[in-house]
Amino acid sequence: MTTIAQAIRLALHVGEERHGVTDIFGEDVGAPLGGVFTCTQGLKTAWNSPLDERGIVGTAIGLALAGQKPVAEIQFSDYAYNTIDLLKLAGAMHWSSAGDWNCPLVVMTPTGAGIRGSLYHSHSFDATATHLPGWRVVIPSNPRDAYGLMLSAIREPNPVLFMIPKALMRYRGEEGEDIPGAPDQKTLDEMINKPVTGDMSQWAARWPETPDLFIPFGEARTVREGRDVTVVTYSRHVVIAREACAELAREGVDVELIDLRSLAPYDWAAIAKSVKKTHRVVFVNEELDVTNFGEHLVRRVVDELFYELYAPPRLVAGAMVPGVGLSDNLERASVPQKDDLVRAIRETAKHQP
Amino acid sequence: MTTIAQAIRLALHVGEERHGVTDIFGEDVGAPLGGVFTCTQGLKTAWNSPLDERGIVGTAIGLALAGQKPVAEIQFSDYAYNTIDLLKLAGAMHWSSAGDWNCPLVVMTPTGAGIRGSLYHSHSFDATATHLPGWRVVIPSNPRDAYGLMLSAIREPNPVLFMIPKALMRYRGEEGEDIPGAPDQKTLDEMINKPVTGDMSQWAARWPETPDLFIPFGEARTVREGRDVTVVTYSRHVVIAREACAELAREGVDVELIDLRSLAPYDWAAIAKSVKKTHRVVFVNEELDVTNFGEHLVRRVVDELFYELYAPPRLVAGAMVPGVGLSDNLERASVPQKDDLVRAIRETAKHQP
Amino acid sequence: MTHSETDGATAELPAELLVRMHELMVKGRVLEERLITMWRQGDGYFWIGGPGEEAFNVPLGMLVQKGCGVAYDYLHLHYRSSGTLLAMGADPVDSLRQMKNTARDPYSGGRNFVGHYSVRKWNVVPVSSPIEVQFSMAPGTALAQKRHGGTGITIVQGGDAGTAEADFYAGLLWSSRKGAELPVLMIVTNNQWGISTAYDGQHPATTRIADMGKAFGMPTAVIDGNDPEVAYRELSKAMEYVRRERKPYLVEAMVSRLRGHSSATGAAFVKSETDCLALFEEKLAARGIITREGADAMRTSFTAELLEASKRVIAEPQPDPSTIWDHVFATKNLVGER
Amino acid sequence: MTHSETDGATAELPAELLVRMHELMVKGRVLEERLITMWRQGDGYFWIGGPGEEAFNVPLGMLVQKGCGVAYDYLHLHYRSSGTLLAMGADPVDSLRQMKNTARDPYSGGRNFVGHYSVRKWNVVPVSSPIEVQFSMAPGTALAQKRHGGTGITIVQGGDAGTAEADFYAGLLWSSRKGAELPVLMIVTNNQWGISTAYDGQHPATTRIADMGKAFGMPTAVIDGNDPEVAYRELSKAMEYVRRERKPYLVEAMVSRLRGHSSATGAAFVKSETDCLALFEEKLAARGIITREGADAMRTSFTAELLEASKRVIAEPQPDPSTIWDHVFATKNLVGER
Ligand SMILES: Cc1ncc(C[n+]2csc(CCOP(=O)(O)OP(=O)(O)O)c2C)c(N)n1
Ligand SMILES: Cc1ncc(C[n+]2csc(CCOP(=O)(O)OP(=O)(O)O)c2C)c(N)n1
Ligand SMILES: [Mg+2]
Ligand SMILES: [Mg+2]
Repeated sequence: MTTIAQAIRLALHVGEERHGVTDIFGEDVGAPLGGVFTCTQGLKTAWNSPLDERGIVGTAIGLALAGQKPVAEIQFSDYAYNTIDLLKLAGAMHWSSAGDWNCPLVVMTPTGAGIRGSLYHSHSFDATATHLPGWRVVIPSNPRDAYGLMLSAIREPNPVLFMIPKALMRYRGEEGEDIPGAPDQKTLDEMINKPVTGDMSQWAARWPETPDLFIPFGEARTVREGRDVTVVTYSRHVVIAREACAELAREGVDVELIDLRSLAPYDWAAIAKSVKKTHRVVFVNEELDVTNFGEHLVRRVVDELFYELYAPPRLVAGAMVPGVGLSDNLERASVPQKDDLVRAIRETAKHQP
Repeated sequence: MTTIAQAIRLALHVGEERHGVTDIFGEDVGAPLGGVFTCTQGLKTAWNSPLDERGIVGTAIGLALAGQKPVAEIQFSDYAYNTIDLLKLAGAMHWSSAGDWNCPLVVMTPTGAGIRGSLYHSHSFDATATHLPGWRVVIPSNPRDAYGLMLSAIREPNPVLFMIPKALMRYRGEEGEDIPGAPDQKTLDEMINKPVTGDMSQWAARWPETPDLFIPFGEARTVREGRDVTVVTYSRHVVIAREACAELAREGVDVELIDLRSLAPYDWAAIAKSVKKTHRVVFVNEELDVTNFGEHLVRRVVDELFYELYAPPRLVAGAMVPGVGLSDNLERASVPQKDDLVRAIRETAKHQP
Repeated sequence: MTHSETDGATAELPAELLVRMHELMVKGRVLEERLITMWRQGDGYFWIGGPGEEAFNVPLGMLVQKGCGVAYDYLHLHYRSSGTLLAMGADPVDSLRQMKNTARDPYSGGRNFVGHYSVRKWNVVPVSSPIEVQFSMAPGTALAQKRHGGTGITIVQGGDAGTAEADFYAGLLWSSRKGAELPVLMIVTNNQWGISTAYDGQHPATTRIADMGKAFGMPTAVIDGNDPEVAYRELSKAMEYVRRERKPYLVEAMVSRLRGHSSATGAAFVKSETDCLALFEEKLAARGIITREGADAMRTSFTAELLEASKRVIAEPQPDPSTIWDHVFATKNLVGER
Repeated sequence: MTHSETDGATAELPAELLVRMHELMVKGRVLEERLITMWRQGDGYFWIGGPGEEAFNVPLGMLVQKGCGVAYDYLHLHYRSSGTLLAMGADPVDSLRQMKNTARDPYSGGRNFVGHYSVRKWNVVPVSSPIEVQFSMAPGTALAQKRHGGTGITIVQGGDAGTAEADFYAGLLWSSRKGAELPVLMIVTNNQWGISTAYDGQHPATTRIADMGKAFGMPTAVIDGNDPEVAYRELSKAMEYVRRERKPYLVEAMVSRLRGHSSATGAAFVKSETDCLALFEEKLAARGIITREGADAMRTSFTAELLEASKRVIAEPQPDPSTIWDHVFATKNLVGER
């Protein structure tokens, strides 16, 4: 059983060995730490950058233009907001040059709340990310997807934003959500986790063989089939929604749960198919409540499936306040909790044709 | 008859004289140019800053915290994307200090397409702006609103983003859209427009008396009453929508046109009242099509007025591509034109209960 | 070395000042230790703070021209500034409140991490987590002060790694424009680390951070921030210049990071770093200004006091969930008030 | 003055090089004049370009190690670089196409303003309007080149006012990290203006832009960019250093802005500025290398050529509206190709 952090580490290793990754860099990404969430421990091309997000993105663009394959990290998505112009620039490179250049960089960044990270380690970035033309945007909810989406990101000729749910860094996933053929938990930990005590200056990872698994962008995953309501979410809310579904099942509400995984492109076909079946849909994410990517999905449902709907499509999202407060009380009041999902789904399920 | 650029200049003058404005600054904002769109000509507190948007926003925050009243300009909203972290910081100042500090700055910035400004003088900023908690966000469509909203912005204790539709800088508005008591066009031009030839180093504006007109934030304006379809828009699309309405009126489609003016807060009561009357609504703006503020409005309509609707609420927005191309063909294909509005409204009007 | 290093060893300050300084340093240290213990015991989610910077931050706080509004100093600090705040007169119990994110935390109402001070009545601008943004804001308060006249200045402080951020550059440039120079005291507390990343390899080989000031024509100093006498004297000198000339000055102070970066890296005591407090106590004892026993007794009593206080704080209510909606918007202007 | 100014007067270059340089400068000037005329006549919405920078930009283009990929020089330019591109061999007609935003504009397909070049086969990175971002990207291409070895370098250029942007600082810092220095030639073309804003008052009183390089330990030069012989020699020297040492170098070149900022400010000829082309022609004529008549004839013939070309370009089709959807995403990797 692999954690999401380990899955990313393994994918980056495979990226270095087999798919041309030349630079994995950012603040504290190289030795000795290997990333504040250990995602980059032991990787041969990992290096520590200056504390400068603009320089990180700028240098990644330059590396990409020079035919390298950089994976740049922004330590927390909360600290990417001074680089939006550069992200836009990367997304415009192919288009503005009328197809002359492309800009194949990967930016990875931990995102979202759930770890009592207070104002600046709880931001969601999906609204900003999905408003960046020219970018692929993905966000896995389990180790298998983290691995397979990262490998696809590495091979992608366009800029990819790879977001990692902070709260799921150590999440090992459910049945079927592990990397095919990954060693058992204990073995893997011994092989690739850098021990936290002792002199580790000579430590090196022993990498297991893991396969080339490419999860295509724009393909959602149906986590649970159901008949009454469609729930479309991603990131850590897949895990939360799963619990909500179990609870609702006991009440007789049968939910179909879709993990989008990829936000740009997103799997409209999967959403449409499910909504045509259940006629009711709830979108869930933890971004701020105004100008939210989930609102785009609501709009598209209304645009294309209005006469299929038995209930107004809903979005459950984060509170439109300047930050997520540190106190547990505040965090829980600011981002959707299981009970919020249960309530919204239950209420949507009640609507009849 | 006042232009929007003149209306802003007059409001800033009144702000300096009567409402405590201490600093009007930004790139080329001071003498000799007085702003690339002349909005700041002749103002006594106007000064030229370094070419550094981050420094402009940062300094404005500092000035505000020190009890000054800064109006900072970002020369084009296209160049604000490296300051989003600072804008967020300003919006969080009151909240993060639990009410200890407030941060009363005004940021003004020309925005939108319509002047063949190519990739970097055509961006819309509404999606980003409406996703900034703690900010007031306004965008006038005529001289009177520009004047009255700027005066409100100056008196506001919270950060205000004042967007100016680039394409309407020289627009003089329709009947009733002028500053009350403003001199006639020729007199005003002579008084406050800096002549473009000759040695102007000694030039000074002669300021007319203009009143304290405070247009409250969050109050929309019904530009045209109608029975069949509600159209909610703002900025230059008010002008375009007005033409579309006239055209549709000839076909017998009676449109109610609402100019939002203020995006945060926005006038939900006005929208709801109109939609309850017409049962059909089209939102229009020129921002990118994905994660767009208009989608928030669609969602809210669906959330609260679903069973009032005779037709799916629609959004007409800009193409989700990396920029607005320079060629007229490209600009017209990228941002909504009158014909696009007419088509969307006509189609919406057809839906029957 | 391109800089004139200051030799602090020579300057002796009046004994009562040294005693006061020592007491504040002890209080600062004990406060941080209490905070770390609270974190260890689960009474707080995260710790970050200033152990190892007391010898610099305490003198800084003592020298502040304290008050509200443009006649006084503005402080744009970062998350290691407890010594400065204590020296200004902050109640350490309030830091315990922020650590435990209680409703009564006066700095953020249970919203922000410990060390994120906000004290409008003393011109302490809200400390925020994003590194270095304070350097972009500092020219704004300084401009207001320059306009006002008088002797109030803007003090802005950040770490060494953070100087790589654009905002450090903005602070330098906006403070030193010809004819528009601003009264800003820029401070870099250089502990040679940014989390796990060493200074070495992230900066130029032959120059140092203070040299940046030279490129902008401002006076600079590189000082031993582990010696409070040096810090006091050098800060006095720098402040006097900024207060009088109304122009910027850049101080790079070499300091220690005695508990690692934060609780995220364990917060264990780092023996290899210079402990400014131990050093100072030795020096004062050798000079006969304090005794070992006296110092220990003070430490013990303050430790006990804060332990008791922490018990009370832990029992305080957490903020109500509904308070997330409080203070999103101000209903009136506060910053114009005096 | 803290910098050693270079005295260009002494260096004489081979006559054939001077003749070639002169021809390119004339072509550059005539091209810009044609573009301005097109704008005046409504055949283009906006003009911006490099009249007044030919004496610097032409030598730069001549000295480029031209090609595709890490073995060759990468160019991160701004919107006044027509002289450089012409010297590298660009077809001026393509600039007319971009001016008229025709479908055949090879640099952007009718999408971008004139002067916004993009030539992947020559490592010319797309010029983009936001000031100074090229300085943040430059370390990336340079890092790839350092890794590759050889003599390819990264050349990055921007204006004086633009150095206030954070990205200039990022370029300096990321190029000069100890042990990780990068082969970057940083160039500031200082025309003393940013649109309407004078240099004076926006920069420190006693230092200049090139001094920034000193704070990062890199060699710097302040040169007379109005003299192509000086520019050629100084650029050769700087490039040689960067190619060999694989370390950064900062050149501040004083240039003119002969047509104001852009069409937005009228694009009229500014008589008070030094005209590098007129100066060079006088010098070459005095040395007997060219004649006044020969120069005029060349100018006339090139002017006629471009007038004819512009007529053809104006008749070219505009891009189809549907092309806005082209090239949003690449379907394969292009940048790895050689
Ligand atoms: C903009 C931004 N990027 C990254 C971080 C994460 N971070 C917190 S502290 C830190 C290191 C700061 O080092 P330095 O400036 O030297 O200060 P020190 O902690 O050593 O006092 C980093 C990278 C942050 N808070 N803000
Ligand atoms: C980030 C950004 N801010 C503002 C502008 C608007 N603008 C275009 S050119 C210019 C002045 C540039 O001056 P300088 O860097 O000296 O270059 P010059 O035009 O003088 O060659 C400005 C402010 C821009 N293009 N990009
Ligand atoms: Mg440090
Ligand atoms: Mg210039």
